Amino acid sequence: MNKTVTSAAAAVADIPNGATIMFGGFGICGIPENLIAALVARRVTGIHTIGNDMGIDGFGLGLMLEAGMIASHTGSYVGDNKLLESLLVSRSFTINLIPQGTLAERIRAAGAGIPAFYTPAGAGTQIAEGKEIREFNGRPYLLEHALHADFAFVKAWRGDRMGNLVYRKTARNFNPVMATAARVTIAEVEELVEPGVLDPDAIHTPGIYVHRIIQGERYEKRIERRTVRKVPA
Amino acid sequence: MNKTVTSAAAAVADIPNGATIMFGGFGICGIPENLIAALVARRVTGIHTIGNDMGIDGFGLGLMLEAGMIASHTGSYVGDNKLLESLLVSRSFTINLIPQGTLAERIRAAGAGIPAFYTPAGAGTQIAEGKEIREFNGRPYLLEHALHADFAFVKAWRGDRMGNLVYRKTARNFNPVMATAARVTIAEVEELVEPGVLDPDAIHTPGIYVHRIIQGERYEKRIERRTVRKVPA
Amino acid sequence: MTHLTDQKKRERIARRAALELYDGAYVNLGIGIPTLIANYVPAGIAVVCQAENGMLGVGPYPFEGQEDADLINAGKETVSELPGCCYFSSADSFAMIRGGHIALSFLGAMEVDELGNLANWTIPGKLVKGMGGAMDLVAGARRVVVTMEHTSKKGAPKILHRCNLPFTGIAVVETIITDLAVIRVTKQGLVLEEVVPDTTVEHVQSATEAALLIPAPPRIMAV
Amino acid sequence: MTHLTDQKKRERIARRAALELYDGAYVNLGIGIPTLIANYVPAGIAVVCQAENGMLGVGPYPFEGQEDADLINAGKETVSELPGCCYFSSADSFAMIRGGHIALSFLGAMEVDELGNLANWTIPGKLVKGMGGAMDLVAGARRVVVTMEHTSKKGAPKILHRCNLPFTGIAVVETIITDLAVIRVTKQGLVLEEVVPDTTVEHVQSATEAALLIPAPPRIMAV
Repeated sequence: MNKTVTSAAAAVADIPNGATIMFGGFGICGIPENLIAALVARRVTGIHTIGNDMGIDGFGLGLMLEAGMIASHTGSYVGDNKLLESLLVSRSFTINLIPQGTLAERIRAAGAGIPAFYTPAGAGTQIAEGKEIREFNGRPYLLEHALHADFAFVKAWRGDRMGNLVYRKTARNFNPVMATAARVTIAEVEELVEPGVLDPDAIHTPGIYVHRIIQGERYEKRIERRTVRKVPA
Repeated sequence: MNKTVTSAAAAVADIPNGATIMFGGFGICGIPENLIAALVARRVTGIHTIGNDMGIDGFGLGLMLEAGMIASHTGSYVGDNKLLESLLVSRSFTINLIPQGTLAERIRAAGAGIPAFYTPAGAGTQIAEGKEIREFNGRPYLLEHALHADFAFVKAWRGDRMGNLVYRKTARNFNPVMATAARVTIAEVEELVEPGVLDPDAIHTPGIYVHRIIQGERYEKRIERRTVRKVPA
Repeated sequence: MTHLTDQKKRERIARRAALELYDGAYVNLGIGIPTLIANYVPAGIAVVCQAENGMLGVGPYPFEGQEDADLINAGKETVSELPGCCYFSSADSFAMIRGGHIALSFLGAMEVDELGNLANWTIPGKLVKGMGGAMDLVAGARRVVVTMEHTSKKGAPKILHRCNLPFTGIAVVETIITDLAVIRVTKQGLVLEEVVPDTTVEHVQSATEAALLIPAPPRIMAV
Repeated sequence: MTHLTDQKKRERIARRAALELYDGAYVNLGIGIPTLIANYVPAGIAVVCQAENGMLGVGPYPFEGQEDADLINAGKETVSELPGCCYFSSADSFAMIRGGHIALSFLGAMEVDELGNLANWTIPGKLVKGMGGAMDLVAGARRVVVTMEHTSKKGAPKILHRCNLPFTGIAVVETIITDLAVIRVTKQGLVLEEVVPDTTVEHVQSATEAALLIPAPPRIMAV
């Protein structure tokens, strides 16, 4: 079994205009840099993006936004992308804001065959408008539905050609759950290894969820907010 | 922070009669041997047990059954314990059978703050009787509720005194999800190490879920069905 | 008609079931006949077997002396690892199953009917052993293939107009593979697709309560 | 009354908030003032900080040159590891939060009211930046502590009879810690428990729209 694709360009070659795509990452940590770049190079349009946020201007999903490729976005936060802010102010862009935990759980539900579940997050708020509200043990909960995608772009630290993935530190974030929720999951990794190299007890995403895998190139891995302490003298 | 308790006896000393307790393990693989033994030694009664199955005669939950400590059991399968079979035939025991995936997901829901969710497993069967049935995309699903416990007994391979746990191979099974679903989770490990020893990327159960941890002793780790190949000559 | 031993029947079923496999398929093999399927995977094809207790990449039984109490399949038998295998919790395992990620689930059956309903977990009045993961598997796998002897030990049909026993799942079975035939469950009913070389269509029908549709001449089932 | 700089006010709030910590507590510190609380953890107390992007055991900012793009907190700042830390996915992180495993969540607020309602995510007519994880945190943490300046920059009360802004959560706030006072949300209403040494109960009430209950003389708030 070999799910390796030779390039990011080849891995995204069949993505049509109008596709719904999930993007792993939190801010610009753990984002699929190579796959985004390859998709931007193809200039597909009308993409419905799902991701916690839209990264920053000039990097990550910001590049797709600047290229005019995005028709709508579903996420929990948009505050760090100035172009997105201005598009929202001018009402030229559709955004669907969801509490971060509900976003994660809706994606997990899609991967786990759970069509809907109840959550306390957002009960009594604007988020509850139009949603079914139900009490359990005297407390109100909202009915939330599974969130699926056509494609998921995920970034891992290491992976093997069967699609098994291991993430590194907080670059894990939304990647594992998104890997489960799309018809086609495409993974890029910093290091592609042979099956048997990764510790079977320490694999985060079982290969069953990954349909294509590429060895990423030239990772920038930018830092959004570099905060440091002085080294004691 | 040190959650280490000096002995299995001390770890289970406050468990009252009538408590609801979850037991990790599948068959007799990955069961909390030491904690079960300590509880049997205390001869508490009226325990409501939750676990995939009841192990085998003379080992695992079978010991509690033989000691007459169990008031009811919730699980997915009972077929490998002969005493349990006879108790069921004589109707002197209450058992609540749940599809294995629904059992796992109900326990996960309890740990994850999801009071209820919909699942396709069991729709149209006896399991659906008395349950809310709802269609999503034209397919029937059952509403299932979170399953909580007072205590969870889990068995890990390695753990540290902050409660971080790592499981080994298929001994993982129900342990991690049960660790999240009880008021008090008690873990036993084959090797107790200092914080910082376990790879932070490879911890299966974050310490937040574990309230007490003990170094287990004299693991029997029996095998239920020893199936082997001949070594080629 | 040849009279086969039970063991021969089981091998015949498993061998034919293995032809449903394809390269790269993720499959779950139930207890009994389905477990045997692993012995007949066609050459040049790599499949990944899932054990619902929490493993992908289940290998054969270990060599003597290499049994590991921490490494068992869903039948509680000791197994071995294949390269690229991985482990996960029961919750993650059934998320995988329920979420439609398992391509093929092979299970045994007590009864199957022409609506694709399956009964394989309990007989009223007898001891209830529990459904284990069967209800989740039939609800979640993308294709459910029943592998079973065509009739009961007493010769009674197991492929029925309607199941009499309590259901494991409703309209879940897609293919039935027996020691006599391969039958596809369709909206129109049960289509007889293949029969073994040593029997006749008439015999298969006589051993089947449900009416078998024969839109095209059945192929010879590989045995 | 002393006139404090904004920075001094924020430090004062963070220092008092740190007294809510206890040994072994698992806490989530929001962006802004809550982040400062980590600087004032009392001696002899070990707490474990969660970052909702997927980490327990968040350490201080890394030493210069040791920043790691793969290691950030929920404010997207580079951080370091403490021994015993661990990582998990966003889904697992919010399962942890929603499931009531976080003992204390400290957040900033635009408005809080006497029912414990919280508004801290959006102002109608202004740009919506998104709620991030705030709605999940206030719904899931066992105790929600609001840390904020007592009034707006213009001096308008932020502790209200009823919030005017869209809610983040209903009846979720348990304690309010400001540069002037510590207020507990109870079924009877807002109880003034502590006031800073350099102000008066009357001043605190005048800076508060909601009526403050004073069942016992307020203690002096540690500053």
